[in-house]
Amino acid sequence: MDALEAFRRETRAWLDANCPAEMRTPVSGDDDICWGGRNFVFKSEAQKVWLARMAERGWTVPGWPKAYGGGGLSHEEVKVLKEEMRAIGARSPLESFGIWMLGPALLAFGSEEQKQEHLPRIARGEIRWCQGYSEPNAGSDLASLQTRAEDAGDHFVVTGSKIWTSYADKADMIFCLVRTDFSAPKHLGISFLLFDMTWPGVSTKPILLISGKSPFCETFFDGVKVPKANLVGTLNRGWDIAKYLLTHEREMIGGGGGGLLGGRSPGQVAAQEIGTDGEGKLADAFLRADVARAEVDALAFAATMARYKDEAASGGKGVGDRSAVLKYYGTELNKRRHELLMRTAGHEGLEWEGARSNDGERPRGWLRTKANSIEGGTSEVMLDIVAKRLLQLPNA
Amino acid sequence: MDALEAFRRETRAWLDANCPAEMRTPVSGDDDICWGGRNFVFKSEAQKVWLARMAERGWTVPGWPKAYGGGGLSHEEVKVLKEEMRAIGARSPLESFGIWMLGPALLAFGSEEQKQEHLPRIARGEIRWCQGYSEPNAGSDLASLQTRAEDAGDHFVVTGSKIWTSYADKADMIFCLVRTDFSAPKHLGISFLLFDMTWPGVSTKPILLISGKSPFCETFFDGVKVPKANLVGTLNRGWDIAKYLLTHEREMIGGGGGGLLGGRSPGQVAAQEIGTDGEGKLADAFLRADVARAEVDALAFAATMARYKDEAASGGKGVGDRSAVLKYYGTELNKRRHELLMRTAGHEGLEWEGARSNDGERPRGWLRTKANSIEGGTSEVMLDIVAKRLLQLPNA
Amino acid sequence: MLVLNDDQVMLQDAARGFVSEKAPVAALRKIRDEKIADGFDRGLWRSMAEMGWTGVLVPEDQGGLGFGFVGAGVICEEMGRTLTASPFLSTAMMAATALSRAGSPAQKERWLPAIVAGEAVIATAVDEGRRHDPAGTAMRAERHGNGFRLSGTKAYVVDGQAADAVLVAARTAGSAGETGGFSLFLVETATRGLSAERLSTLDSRGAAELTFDGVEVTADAVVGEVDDGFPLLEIVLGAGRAGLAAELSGNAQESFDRTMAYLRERKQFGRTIGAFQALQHRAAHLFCEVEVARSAVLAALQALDADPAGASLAVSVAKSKASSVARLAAQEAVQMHGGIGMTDAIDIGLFMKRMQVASTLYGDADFHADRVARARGF
Amino acid sequence: MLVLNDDQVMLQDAARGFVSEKAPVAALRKIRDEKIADGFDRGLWRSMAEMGWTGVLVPEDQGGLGFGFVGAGVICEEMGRTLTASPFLSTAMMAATALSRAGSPAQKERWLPAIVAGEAVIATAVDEGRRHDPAGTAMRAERHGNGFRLSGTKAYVVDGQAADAVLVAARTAGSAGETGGFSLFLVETATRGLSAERLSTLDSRGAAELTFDGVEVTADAVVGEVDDGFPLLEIVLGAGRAGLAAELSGNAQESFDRTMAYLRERKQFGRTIGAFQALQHRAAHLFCEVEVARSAVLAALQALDADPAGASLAVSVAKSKASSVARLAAQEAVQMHGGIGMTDAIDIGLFMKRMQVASTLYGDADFHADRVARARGF
Repeated sequence: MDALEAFRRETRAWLDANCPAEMRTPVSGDDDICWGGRNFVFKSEAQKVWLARMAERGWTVPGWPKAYGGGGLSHEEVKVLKEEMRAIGARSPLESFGIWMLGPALLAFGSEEQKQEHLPRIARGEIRWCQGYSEPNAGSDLASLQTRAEDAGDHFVVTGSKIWTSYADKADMIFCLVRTDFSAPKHLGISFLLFDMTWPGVSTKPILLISGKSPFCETFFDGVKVPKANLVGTLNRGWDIAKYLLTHEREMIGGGGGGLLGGRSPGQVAAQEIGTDGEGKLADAFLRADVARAEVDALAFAATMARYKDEAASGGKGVGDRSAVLKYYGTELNKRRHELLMRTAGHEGLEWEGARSNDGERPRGWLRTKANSIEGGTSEVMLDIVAKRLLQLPNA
Repeated sequence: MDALEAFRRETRAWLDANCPAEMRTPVSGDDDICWGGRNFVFKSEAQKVWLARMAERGWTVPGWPKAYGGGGLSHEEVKVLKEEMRAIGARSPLESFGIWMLGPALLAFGSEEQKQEHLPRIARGEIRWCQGYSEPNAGSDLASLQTRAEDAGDHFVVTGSKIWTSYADKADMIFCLVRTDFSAPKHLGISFLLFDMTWPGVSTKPILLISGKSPFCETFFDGVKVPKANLVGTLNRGWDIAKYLLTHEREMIGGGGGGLLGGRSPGQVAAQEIGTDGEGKLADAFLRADVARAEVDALAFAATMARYKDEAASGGKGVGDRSAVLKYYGTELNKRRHELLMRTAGHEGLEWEGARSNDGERPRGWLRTKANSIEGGTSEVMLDIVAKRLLQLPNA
Repeated sequence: MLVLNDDQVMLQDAARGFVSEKAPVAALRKIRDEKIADGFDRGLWRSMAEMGWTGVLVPEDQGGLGFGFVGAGVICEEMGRTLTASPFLSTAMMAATALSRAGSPAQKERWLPAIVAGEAVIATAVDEGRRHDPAGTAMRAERHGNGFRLSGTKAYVVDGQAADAVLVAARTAGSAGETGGFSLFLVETATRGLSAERLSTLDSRGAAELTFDGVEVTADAVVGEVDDGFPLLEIVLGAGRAGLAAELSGNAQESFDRTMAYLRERKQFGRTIGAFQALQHRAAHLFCEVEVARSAVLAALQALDADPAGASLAVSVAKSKASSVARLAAQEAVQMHGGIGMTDAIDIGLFMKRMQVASTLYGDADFHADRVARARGF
Repeated sequence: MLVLNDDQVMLQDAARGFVSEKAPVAALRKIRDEKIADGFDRGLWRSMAEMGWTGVLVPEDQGGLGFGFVGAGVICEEMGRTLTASPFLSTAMMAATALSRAGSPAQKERWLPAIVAGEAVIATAVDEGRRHDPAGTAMRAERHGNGFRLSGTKAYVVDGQAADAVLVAARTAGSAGETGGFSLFLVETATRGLSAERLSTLDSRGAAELTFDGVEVTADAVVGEVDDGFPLLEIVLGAGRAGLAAELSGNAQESFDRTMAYLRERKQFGRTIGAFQALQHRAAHLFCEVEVARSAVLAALQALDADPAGASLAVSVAKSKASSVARLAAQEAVQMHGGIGMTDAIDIGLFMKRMQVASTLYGDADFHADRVARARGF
């Protein structure tokens, strides 16, 4: 038996002994997710126990070094852990922007002190982070951001506003791009700061979307004092961290396509909701043509995600700029999927509130997907990246 | 009875008495068309008689002034004539680039001498014209043409080459854009010349297309001497004439959509070739969804051609830049129509030669339509025109 | 001539002026945010009556303006531009068409003046499931004494939540799937056994699910022919489809225009985003589509004026094309606006929501493409 | 792992080198212009045999290389890039699959060494009409003494004009539309009553219409099970479909690459046309599609290697996707090349012509989308 197989057995046994039964049931909504943080109210004792047990082994962040609260597992071991968790339907013990975004950034760019201070607390779910990137007037042109951090000796004074800060109203701390040099070319005057959402001058306001309530907020900074020790990386070189995280985010959005393509396909939903004819074919022939083509594309795209991942694994490089392919294609497919679900729903997809429509779950889901091709880099920006970097087409 | 009704009766009677029976049968191919010209060989006595009779009344070019060999008819009278010809299935007595293109250009820009010299000969089918616009290295950027006409006192010396000159190998004369000033901005150094294809230094070579033989030629000028009297309009202002004709041509291509959309729709062809089910629906459900949508678009587009024409007629202005809408949409629809016809044909659409496929009529037709969105201004140029001129979007 | 005549142009100008002053998009937000149960503003509806709009399809000899379908469509298009909520489609178009063509003298006398005066709202109830499927009507109207007894449920009845009466399609013969055996009844909503459940909808206008629990009506409630009501129903639906197509055309034009304004103004990467050629070409393509949809709508409205029973091909072309073009316009509008387009703070999302409702009602793009195919022989 | 292994990468390199040297697009022009009746160059085919390609799907114990479907697909993809004409698909993929899996010892002995040696060409004859429709096979094989008598016509048989033998699907029971009652026969083309009409085709490779006029064969001609040949036919067609999908992927990649090269070089309006953002975005979209088709093809080839009878979903995804992507690539290639792309002087049109043939054969994009839908339950 090789070492990996031994690890698998051990993991299986541990999970079986330690994952509470309640944590093996499917998540039914945002409410069931454990986000952690100072003010987090556990939904159940099981949720709390599960987080504690997993955090103790470092398995909330299994691939991070043990020194920073991680599990110190290899790529293969992480895969095994995920497979074994999936096998028993175990919930993720902890989700957070700290795990997805800030952690990788600190591991790559943070000082030893910063790693020591923040990573273990992320791993244990003690601090909930949010991300301060976008600004109302910057949009796709993120590097044109205007939030300023003035040098005031041992600290910066931060003034400005951010938009699309998910869960800013629930977060404990923010990692934030700010302008520290207004005279430099726009990419060269940006820095990456960490600060506390409870500090004086920080306020937030939720954003109402066309699909209804959202975790997004506007976040305002009015002369927030941030110690210089909270600067990550080099002054004015925050854009390097931003780029690193954008690529990382694209890979997650496009490549974590489980979320995008998960569950039943539109054709399967339509067959169940509309019914099939004597031959088992979806009873609406026009819709069937479109869901069939969407199915082809979804399966071919799933193969592409797998191929890129396998190529990256076997080549020893990340997906790199090809993450733009995944982000573009995956989000456009998901929008199409929801258009097909709306066609399937017909009149029933027009209901917005009320129990029988689960408060308009389908139309709200449809509207929400319209943001998929905007957030995390618009489809237009992805196509620019493909054209310029992958295809080497010339600049205008 | 109003004057128009009187004209209709008179026309009907004249056509009935003068249109030979053979000229009331459908044209079966390019061979049946009367193109006129010095070397034209009439296919039958009836064809010759029909041209002579129509030309005598000026009805080969019914809307042109009588002084130049036209019929001097009003817009409404021309419409009546066409309706009455269509009613008895009368063939067009004469087709030519002289009628479509050069005539309108001379009427708008020519000198009195030029009109007297050329228009009656076009009207009588005595001279066959071809058009010398495109060049191998100019493409969509027509104004960058390089064929040069050097000033040599009383004449120009023309050197260069043209491409896509339809029927250049059969034409008697050419109307041609040439560069007469290399130092001016590219649109301001172009002139419009007329010359004879038999003059020394002119040669032609047919172009083989992906669809097979074509009327297109490459045409070469090697020091052709052209008298200055053959300059139309002002020296170096030939671009104005070119633009006028390009708009005119776009309206014809897009708006003369009879040719593009004529005959049976792809859905009707498919129903006949593939068959229908018990409910009368095309037996291939996927194809049916696509031909149905194409039918909607074709009928909606036909309404658009009619609306633009009616708006132009009632507003007293031409279709103008909106001809780009017609050209773009009509040609893209026609390409789609042929894609659908190929899907309908299946294996039978793969045959290239032989009697039963009529020498690959369907695949050759399909391939030929790929040029629709290139010739007469590419779809990309049309979209640029719509964006810049109709939508007033800013320049980069 | 596929152009508006002088009277129609005047009507268009008047309608545009009226809706932009009295019923801008803010008026719809008010209906939504104040949860006005009718789904429209009754005061606005009375003002529309004063403009004569309620009588646009009522013949002059019956107290209306007799402006015809082109006139009605011009109004719908302008209302589409500002997302004006009103019972114009249900009452002034569909019910007025049914009653003025096939109503008994008593029905006309009772209802047409009330429609013209803006005092009556009449809904049309056809569909019973998630898809538009008139021939699939299963609801029964059993003969009962001299009259009928109606039992069944009607889904998503436009203005059903606010109606004084309902024109309802039911089977006096035949079974679901057949076009024979239809009869139309005009039933006051206060009739015993008829109940309405108000639906909260995507477009904030509401709708109702109507339940007929042994509703008894006399023979006087029949509109048109017993057992042979399908052709009349088709004409009534034709009016509704054409009205929706015109509204969708207006919806598409307006969201397109707002997007072009945004493209000319918004700056990114150091230039106006409207200068990016990739967006220019998509905008130009969309403009062509919007133009083509407009033509199809005008052709359908003229065809209805020429012969309502013979206009079904033109109406289906218009409803299909306008539905798909309005969808493309809404998608491009949100995408080109970027993040701000996703927020409730600007109006673009409201155009998308109403587009979804209007494109679904009385047959979506594919339902009508299927009809076009049938009409064209394949 | 959805990646090529080291052996497969080596094979790909070798194949690319071979076709670019021995069978560039000019070789296809030669076949066309010199009207070579076989539709391929027999010398080239012998060279392929020397490379071992003819035995790529023949097990090692039967004298082949046993490289499997991924190996075969890698070769198809490279041949797709240069439009290499050869009987690789018909003979080395389809016939070799049929015979190595289901051939009798005598059939294997007779044909497999000949296939591996490049000495035999074997076509597969299934379709009888304009559409690919294996279940629709009507051709009869009547029992006749100890053998069978075959009568009927097969349309568009790939390499039928050059074949030594034909694997033909016929009905020993059942009727058109049923999947039961199929038997496959291997018939030498010299057999009395079998005639071939050579078809001149869009891709210059030719094909044949085969007429079986009471062709008598012995029971030894049966490949696999009598009356239950459909599952074997599906596997053979799966090999053909996957091979065509791989070829179409190569076709799309090459016409894409050539178009990108043109975009980087051609100047219009004072700049390289590849700098126009509208073209950049279309190119980028197309690149994504080409990437997605490549993945689907590799997944299908791996699925065939894992279990040929269970690969039909993956194969249909690949054939559908590769067919539609190659079409888009050809359309964009011609359009982006402009006028020159329409001329026979450059090769782009040849890619479009072959795309049409390869996308049509053994089921077009929609035929396979329909199969995907069925496999997924709708």
